[in-house]
Amino acid sequence: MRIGVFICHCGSNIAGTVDCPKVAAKALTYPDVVFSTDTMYACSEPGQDGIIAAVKEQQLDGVVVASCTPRMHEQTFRRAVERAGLNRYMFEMANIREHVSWIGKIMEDNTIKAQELVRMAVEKLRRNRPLIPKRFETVKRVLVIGGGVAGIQAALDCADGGQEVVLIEREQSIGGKMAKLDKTFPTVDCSSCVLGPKMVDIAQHPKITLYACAEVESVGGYVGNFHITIRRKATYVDWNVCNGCGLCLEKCPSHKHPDPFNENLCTAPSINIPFPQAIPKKAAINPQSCLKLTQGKCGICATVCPLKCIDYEQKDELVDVDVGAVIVATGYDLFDWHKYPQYGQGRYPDIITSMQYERLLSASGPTGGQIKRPSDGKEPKNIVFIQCVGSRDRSVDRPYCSGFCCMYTAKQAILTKDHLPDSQSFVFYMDIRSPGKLYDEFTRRAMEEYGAHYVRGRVSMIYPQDDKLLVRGADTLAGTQVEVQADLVVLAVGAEAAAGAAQLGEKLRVCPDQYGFFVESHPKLKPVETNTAGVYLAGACQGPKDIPASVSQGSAAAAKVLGLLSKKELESDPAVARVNQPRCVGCGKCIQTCPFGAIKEVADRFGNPKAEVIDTVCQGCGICTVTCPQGAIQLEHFTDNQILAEVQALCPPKIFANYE
Amino acid sequence: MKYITKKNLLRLTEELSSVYRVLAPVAQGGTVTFRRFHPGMTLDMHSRMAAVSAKMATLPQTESLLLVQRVEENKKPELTETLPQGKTLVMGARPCDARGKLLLDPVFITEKIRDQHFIHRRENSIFITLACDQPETTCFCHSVGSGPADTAGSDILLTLVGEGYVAQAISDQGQEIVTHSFFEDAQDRGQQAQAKHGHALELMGQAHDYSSAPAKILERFDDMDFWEVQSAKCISCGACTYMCPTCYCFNITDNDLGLTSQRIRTWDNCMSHTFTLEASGHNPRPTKAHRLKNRVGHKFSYYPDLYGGIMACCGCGRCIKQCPTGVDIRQIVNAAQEYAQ
Amino acid sequence: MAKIAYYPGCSGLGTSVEYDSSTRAVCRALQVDLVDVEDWSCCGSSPAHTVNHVLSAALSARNLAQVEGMGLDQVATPCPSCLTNLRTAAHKMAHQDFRDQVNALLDIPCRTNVETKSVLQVFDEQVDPQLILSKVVNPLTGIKIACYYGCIMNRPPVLMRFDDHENPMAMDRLMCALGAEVLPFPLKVECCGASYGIPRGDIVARLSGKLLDAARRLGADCLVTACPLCQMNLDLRQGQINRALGENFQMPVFYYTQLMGYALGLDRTELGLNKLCVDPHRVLGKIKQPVPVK
Amino acid sequence: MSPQNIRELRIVGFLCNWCSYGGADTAGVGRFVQPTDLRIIRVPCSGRIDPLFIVRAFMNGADGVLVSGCHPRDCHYAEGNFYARRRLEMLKRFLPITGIDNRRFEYTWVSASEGQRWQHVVTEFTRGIHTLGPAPSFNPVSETEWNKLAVQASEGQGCPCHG
Amino acid sequence: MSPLDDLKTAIKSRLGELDCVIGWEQGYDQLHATPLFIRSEADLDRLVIGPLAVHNLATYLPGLRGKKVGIIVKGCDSRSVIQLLNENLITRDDLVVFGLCCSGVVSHRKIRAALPVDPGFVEAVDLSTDTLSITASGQTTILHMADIAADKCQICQYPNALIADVLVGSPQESKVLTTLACQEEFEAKSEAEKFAFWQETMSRCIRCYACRNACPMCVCRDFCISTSRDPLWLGQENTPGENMMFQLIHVSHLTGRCTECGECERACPVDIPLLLLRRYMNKQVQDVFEHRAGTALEQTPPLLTFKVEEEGIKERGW
Repeated sequence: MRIGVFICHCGSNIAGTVDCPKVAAKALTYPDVVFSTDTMYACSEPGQDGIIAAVKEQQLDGVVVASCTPRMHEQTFRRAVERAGLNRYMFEMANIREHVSWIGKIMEDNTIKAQELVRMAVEKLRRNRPLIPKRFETVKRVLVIGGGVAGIQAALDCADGGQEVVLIEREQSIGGKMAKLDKTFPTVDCSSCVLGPKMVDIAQHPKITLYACAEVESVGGYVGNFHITIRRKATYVDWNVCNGCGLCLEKCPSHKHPDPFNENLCTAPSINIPFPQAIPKKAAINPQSCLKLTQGKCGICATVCPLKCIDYEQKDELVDVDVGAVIVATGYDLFDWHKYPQYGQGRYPDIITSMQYERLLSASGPTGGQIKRPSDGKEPKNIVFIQCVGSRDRSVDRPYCSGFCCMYTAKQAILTKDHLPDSQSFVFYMDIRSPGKLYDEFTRRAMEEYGAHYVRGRVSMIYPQDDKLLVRGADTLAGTQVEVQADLVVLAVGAEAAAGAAQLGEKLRVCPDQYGFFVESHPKLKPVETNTAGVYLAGACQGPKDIPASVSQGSAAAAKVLGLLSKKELESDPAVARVNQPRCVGCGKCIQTCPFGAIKEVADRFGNPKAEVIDTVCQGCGICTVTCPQGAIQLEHFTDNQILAEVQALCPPKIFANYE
Repeated sequence: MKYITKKNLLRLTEELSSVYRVLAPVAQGGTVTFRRFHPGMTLDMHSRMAAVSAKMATLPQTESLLLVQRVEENKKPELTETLPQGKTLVMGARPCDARGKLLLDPVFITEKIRDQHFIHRRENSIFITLACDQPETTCFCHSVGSGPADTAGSDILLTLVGEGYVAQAISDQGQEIVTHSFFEDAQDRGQQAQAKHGHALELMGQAHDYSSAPAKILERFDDMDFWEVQSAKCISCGACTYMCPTCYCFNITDNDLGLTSQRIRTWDNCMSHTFTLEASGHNPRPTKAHRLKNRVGHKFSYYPDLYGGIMACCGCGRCIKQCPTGVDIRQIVNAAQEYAQ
Repeated sequence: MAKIAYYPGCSGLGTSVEYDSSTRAVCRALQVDLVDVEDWSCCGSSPAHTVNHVLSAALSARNLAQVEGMGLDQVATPCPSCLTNLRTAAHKMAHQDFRDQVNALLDIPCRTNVETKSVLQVFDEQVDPQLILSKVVNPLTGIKIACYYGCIMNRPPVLMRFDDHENPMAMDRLMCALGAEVLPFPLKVECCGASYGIPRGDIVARLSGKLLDAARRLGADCLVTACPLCQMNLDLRQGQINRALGENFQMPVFYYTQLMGYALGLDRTELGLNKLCVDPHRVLGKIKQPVPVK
Repeated sequence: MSPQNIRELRIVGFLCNWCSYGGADTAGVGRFVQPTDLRIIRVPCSGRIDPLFIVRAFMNGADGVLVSGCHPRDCHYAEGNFYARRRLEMLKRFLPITGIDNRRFEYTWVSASEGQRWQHVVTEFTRGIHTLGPAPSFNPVSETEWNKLAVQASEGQGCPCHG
Repeated sequence: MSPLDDLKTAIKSRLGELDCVIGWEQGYDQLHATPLFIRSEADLDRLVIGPLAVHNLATYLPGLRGKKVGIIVKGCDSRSVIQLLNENLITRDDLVVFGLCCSGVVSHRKIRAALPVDPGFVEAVDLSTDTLSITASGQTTILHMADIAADKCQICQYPNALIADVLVGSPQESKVLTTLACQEEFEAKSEAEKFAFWQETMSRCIRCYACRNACPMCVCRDFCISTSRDPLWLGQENTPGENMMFQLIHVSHLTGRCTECGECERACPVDIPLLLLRRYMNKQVQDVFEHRAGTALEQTPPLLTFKVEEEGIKERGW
């Protein structure tokens, strides 16, 4: 074997504390190393060209680059050696930046360590062999989970790009949080006027299949070939027939149940269509409150329905779909502000959330767009907005900024003035975070043109006085305590991970971060990919986002999916397990432990049971390799011999001239 | 004939250990094996026959053949042949050990091939042998041309008489050693020794006649049913071959350790599946029946065919005694000899 | 019920003697077996810890050691100040270093295995509510009450570990059980001005005045407290407050044990109602007499 | 004492690619200074780590071995670290009977974001190994050692039960 | 009828449907038994059972896969059969188990140690319930069974076959003792002492692999990683380190699978106390997973499964 070694200076990032020429010189003494050099930036164009030239001139059949972490540039260099005519797996990296130069201060120690890491890489490379990916076809269909604005955008973009789309939504209608909003910042345009047409497009697009009231039951398969089972929850209405006429809603005698679409500010009938623009516009029965389903009596809706589509016997239904890629757009939930004792924990009806306020502002809301406070229906005069309720607060385990609360509070202050010209808004804030196109201008308008009184400080308590609420807080700029007599208090609640995200994450093998939001593949360079190939993220499920950011990410995820499915075939990573059949005794331990069902039992030509790996299903974890006592199943590129060679490079066995 | 007390024999062994690499039966953890002797150790010549034979005197379990080293200044690896150094003396071998040693000669020293490592050890080793005064139920040396007081391959033959040994020098080198002042004249103890030899042989009973074995075993060569029955209880381990004074098969392995590499020779084991495993994956001896057939056939048929009728067995019985499942090579050869068509 | 050591605190012997005597009477009636801490001394009260943490803790620890010496593992005190000091001492002494420093000052080392509770907590956690109900002879029907806990009864929560620190309910429940109408007093844990009574009467007037005002706006007939200092600020200084704020509050301020004793029909002299500065009789007169059972 | 004056000991790390290797990278990006003894072997998953790799490292003279994977439930391969936990725990418990001090082996979980935790783990583990000093070599290192071993063996007590 | 006669009758009735039945017969002398493969009624006459029938015959089963086999098992051996079944290495339908109620077997090593000179030339052996008398080289020695019983028998918890199509003999009680003094004594040694012990002991190992091949759970057999080059786990050189490494490979692969039959130690021609390692590992397995290999059908070996929350594992925080 002829190995070339390239030691990267990474400017002064490595060379600052590692003697790169010395490392390169030492590498020449390693077995099979025929060429070694140091280079300023191995990943730069001249750096890569240098590698390619050396491969050709020196007839190298393997390359070691000692530079940054392979998590950064392994792919870059693999492509480079491929351009030079080598197999991409005839390449190894030694991480002498993150693991050496950046964490050790002493040049001498670092240099020795770098030399040893290069030696390890050389020993591993000596045992590498070219690996050829298998090619497989993909299912040209996309699953989008979640019908909020991010999911809608992703579904439409995928469908417009020519792929079939299955969009599933847990609630009765798509639209998500945005459908509940009155106006959007910073343009103050009507939210449903912006979103509505897109929702209609979903319903009408020939390539989109929409399942509302549906959740992911199970996920099998792998990129290009996922097998999804969807649970369609019983709605007790035959949606194939229902035309959304709404007669049943009017006649339903049981309408005491809080209306979740209106944030429980009012009640809804037990058979309901959540809002006039709902997509699909179909009625569904709430089995918790329906008299027929809970007590067995009533049945009025079935009587009045002109199309006879009520079916009290309906059961959940499981639907199987095969898809090539999955976009997760499950959104977020609002922080439960009851964790704060100082806001009365629900004792005072006139303390509401920003989303409830949004419904009060909305013309389609419970008050028809009139701002009336819940306790007595009076129009408020003094309205206090409290920001950072469940954001940037370690005490409730929400140290992160939810990002959009500053903006929607400003919007609500502006709308308040529009609705009630005599009103006065007070905003308690910690900092104003308004980076975004026209955002800061917008908050300034709220203060300067609409006269919202911004107080920098937290609220320590709210208590009722007569029919008002006394809001006491600190004004940290004035250094005083302030008390405001409020008629209504609006809490700008932050975003948190959606309920059920963890369970969905387990099914999709997408990790949650410490707060429950899904983790992207790389925070900067792969913001919509996940560590599971073929699964992408869009919108606030990955972290709090406002509408334009969610829409952008929806489009970005769609672009990724379209790119993936535009290929006729996909390549599977050839670094998968491989069975050395003569060694296999057919005990099936590997089959038992494989988390992916990627190993099956086959019979050899004598009828003996043997294990066989399904290349495209195998994810390359190597659990099986450790399970197999005879080492018959080896994970390619991380074989026992390759890892043992690394161990032995670090801990060489003693050699004796005489064993007697 | 000379005589040496037990105490003086230990002192002699200690003295010799400064000149020779002395191998002697030493007790450890309930067993006795031949080990490198150092002053301070005690000899255990009698409690039992050493579990492992003295074969390692001429064919060690592991020996280095070559060393390959890379050094910083010079890119080219340096290659060194590692020939054995010094002389070896085996103290307290049994006659079967000494005879076993002789059976390796025709293999390692031929007209075409002269194994330098073996020859060096063979020419630089001395065997001080202890005649057996009591056979074991597994012993059959008298059936393979040897006996409890066989002198073949020995330089000195010791016979336990009273609290010491009668020493009979066999070779010139042996003669030189018995001139040491620790030795006294044997006087009439010589006769007592002779009587002991006779008594031991008598206890062994009638010797078995193996002369028909080579042909009879060959007759069974293709009869795998026969071998499957014979090998049924064999578990394919290497206890028999590693204990055996006459098994000489070896393996050569290159240990690629990167900066330093080594070529070593180690005992191989014909009971192992890997013994004749070919690079293609094919194995001409895929089952334990094939392999046991080879072992028995080699000792009692193929070897005698090649080397003038001598069995490649010294009758020490270690393979029987140490076999975890009691496979008895005598029974297998008998079965072949007595096989009725 | 097991015996509980009783730490009256210095106020109990002086300004709040009626709190002490009514507490003892109610406990007796509810079969809470109090035993006075032998040879008790000052808890360190409010100011000691501002000077020296170890000495302050030692004052309390001495009392805890006394309780240990009595073979008891619980001590109850009516006074939230005492409660704070005793619990703080034990809390800090959980750290070995601190405990060693404190014990070095004591004749008898304190092992800190005594738990200090407020008498209110004992009533809330250890007395069967049915027992209280069964003992009520004069239900407080007809009066509206605002329960005022003071700022330190339940705070800091990590130290007190009792009731909701922002919206405590123990006293509310108790008064409810006695038949009174308990109003949702929003300023239950607000500061009354505390020790500013002497140096800065204006602060007490403002803060306590706000409490009285909130109670009056709610329509309360009286305030009920569990703290000698709060009671003093609200009751003794009510005239000063009226003068400073130009108000005319006539709001009786009871210790909750006084109202308990009243409801349980205990000896009026033990309840010390005559010790209150704002005459309570107008309010007590509003209590509807129970209709005799035929 | 400055680190140059302490001879480095041989510490081998086995890190899963997805979490702990990333955590070590994060520590590097954060410039969290660590002792230089550790050499990291990158494996796809802690489930790929055969306890025998660790045994092999010890038999070849490693002074310490540190294994780190994703936190339980966070495995990129869903279950790898659950298997790893069982395997590694058994190794950790088994080592004492062989005479290898099991403080020389630790396994832990570090996520890709826990750069500071990684620094802490490496620093503490390295300090622990330095406290224990160099590990004894199973094979004798010199002719004299061989001889000594032979003499000791002849005097060796064997199994406590059987002489 | 004696248990042996019962057994013979039972085997006779099943022999017709089986390729062979594995039992024991007398070996090269009266003190040693050897495995017997019964293929005919004539072979059956040679069958022996009792304290000299030491071998765990389950070792042969994986090699006879595909054949219909009968096997005679002691209580301890039956655990190996169960474990092999649980690991899908043998087929229950192809197996007829003749179970014994066993009162213990001898340790030949202990017999040797109990005699002044190795009993090489055994002339006669006489067995009674409690004693074994050996005449060797003209001298007769009477040994008490209690003194020469195998270690495993002194702490035997499963004297009666746990799986059997036919069970012969009267059931025996399990032993009160559950730990061996020698084991505890060894475990109590310092790490340095244990290290030195293994260094010394492994210096006499000749790596014949008798321990491995005698082990009923070593099912890799011809494909053991100790003799392969891919993967290359073990050097061929005979050094204490490589010898120890092999033992550690063996123990590692037996984690949660070892049925503690003791065949490894019994097979060792140079008397290495290998069970010190295996018993210790088994104890750890039991402590952490409450698992004893081969004591129940349908058990999953603990390393082939996991729990999300491991009650038995206390993770060390940093």
